[in-house]
Amino acid sequence: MRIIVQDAPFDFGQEAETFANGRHDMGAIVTFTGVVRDFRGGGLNAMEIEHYPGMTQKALEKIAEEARCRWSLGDVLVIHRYGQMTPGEKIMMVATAAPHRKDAFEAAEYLMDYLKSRAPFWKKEHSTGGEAGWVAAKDEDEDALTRW
Amino acid sequence: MRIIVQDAPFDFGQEAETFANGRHDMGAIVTFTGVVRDFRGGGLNAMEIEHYPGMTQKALEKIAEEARCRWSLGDVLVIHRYGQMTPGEKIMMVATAAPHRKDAFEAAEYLMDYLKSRAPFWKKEHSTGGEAGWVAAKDEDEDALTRW
Amino acid sequence: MDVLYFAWVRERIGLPKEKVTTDAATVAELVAELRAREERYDLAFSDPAALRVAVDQELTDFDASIRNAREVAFFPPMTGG
Amino acid sequence: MDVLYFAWVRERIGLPKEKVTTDAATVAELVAELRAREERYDLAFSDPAALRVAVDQELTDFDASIRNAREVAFFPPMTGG
Repeated sequence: MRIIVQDAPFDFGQEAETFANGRHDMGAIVTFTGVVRDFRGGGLNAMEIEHYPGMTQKALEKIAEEARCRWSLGDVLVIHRYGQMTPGEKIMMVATAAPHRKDAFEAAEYLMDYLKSRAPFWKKEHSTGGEAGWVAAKDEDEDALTRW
Repeated sequence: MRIIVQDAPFDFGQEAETFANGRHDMGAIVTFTGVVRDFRGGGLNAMEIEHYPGMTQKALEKIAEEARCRWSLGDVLVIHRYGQMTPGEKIMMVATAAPHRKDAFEAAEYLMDYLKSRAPFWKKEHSTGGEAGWVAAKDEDEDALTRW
Repeated sequence: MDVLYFAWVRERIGLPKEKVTTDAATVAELVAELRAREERYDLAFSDPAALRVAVDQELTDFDASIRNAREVAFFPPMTGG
Repeated sequence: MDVLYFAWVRERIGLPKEKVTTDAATVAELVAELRAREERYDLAFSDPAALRVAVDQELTDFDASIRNAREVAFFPPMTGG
């Protein structure tokens, strides 16, 4: 299990490849990657992510441990960045390895649902016009937790 | 959309990286990779995959097109190998890109469920002891289709 | 028309593909004709519920018409992914 | 104890962290004390339903005890991922 919180970009392809390699007992690997999305038609200059340094790593570890309790998993990877990013940059990724695809998919979705609303990250959007605003949490993200 | 059927190995990390890059309008990328799994405690020498050359590409395209109709997707990738593989080798991958994570996850699971039971591939396991047997389709794989 | 066999159907019948001239109107009629030929066919088709069929490379069922079909393929349930 | 503020809570109060000496027994009592201090605190805490709290880096709620707490953090609902 690797949980990484960093401001530097990460190499998605390399991380996915490394995670997927050399496991002869895991038949299913799922990855999710979140990308900074531009506003419809452009206009996003940068995405800024603030986090709570003392708490972030622990919160992510707790979520990943919970996933390992609920599903039969061989391995879990979580990478989440903070700081300034531009459209197209990768914000974060999770990866799960399991003997069966159902476990790998469900665990990855669980990690994402909890990471969205229970890990201490906050997004701020900076528009090309110079305005900036904190991204509001969505009711649907809170609702997503009720399925687990 | 790329649908690839080949006997050669594919570079998962490179394919994932290429798929995920340069899309400023897609916030969510999901990949699934299937790996040849050894029998519990070893004993699998090789996995052989037979397919129906005239039909395979068309069947995969149809499944991918159906996914694009059902979910809001920016892109879909399917790579599936045939021929001889050893434990740890990657058999196939799918990738989906969508504005939102729910679409990317659901579409990837849909692709996998249909690809398992509706694309003309057949797996044969060759044990280290020299025995060989066709992998039987699982009822749960057929049942998985009923949720869509 | 071409008749194709895959996986253990191919192994039981002993060939991957053959030309068949038939008046059969449906897949089921073709199966009946093939079963009457030889024991290896009879054996391969003994449990139709364990088989799948594609006519001209589209999955279908045993009631399907094969009039004007160019290619009929028989195989066990698929196990891709 | 250390009191931390994140995202727009930090911006409204105007600082990320401060030392607070308090007899408050719960998060809610601490919030009442802070609101009574100055308008910027009152404004930042005006809608408690829009806020989340962590005591010693564990998510909790406004009824939670802060006796012996070393660190209390206030922030809006999280938006990771």
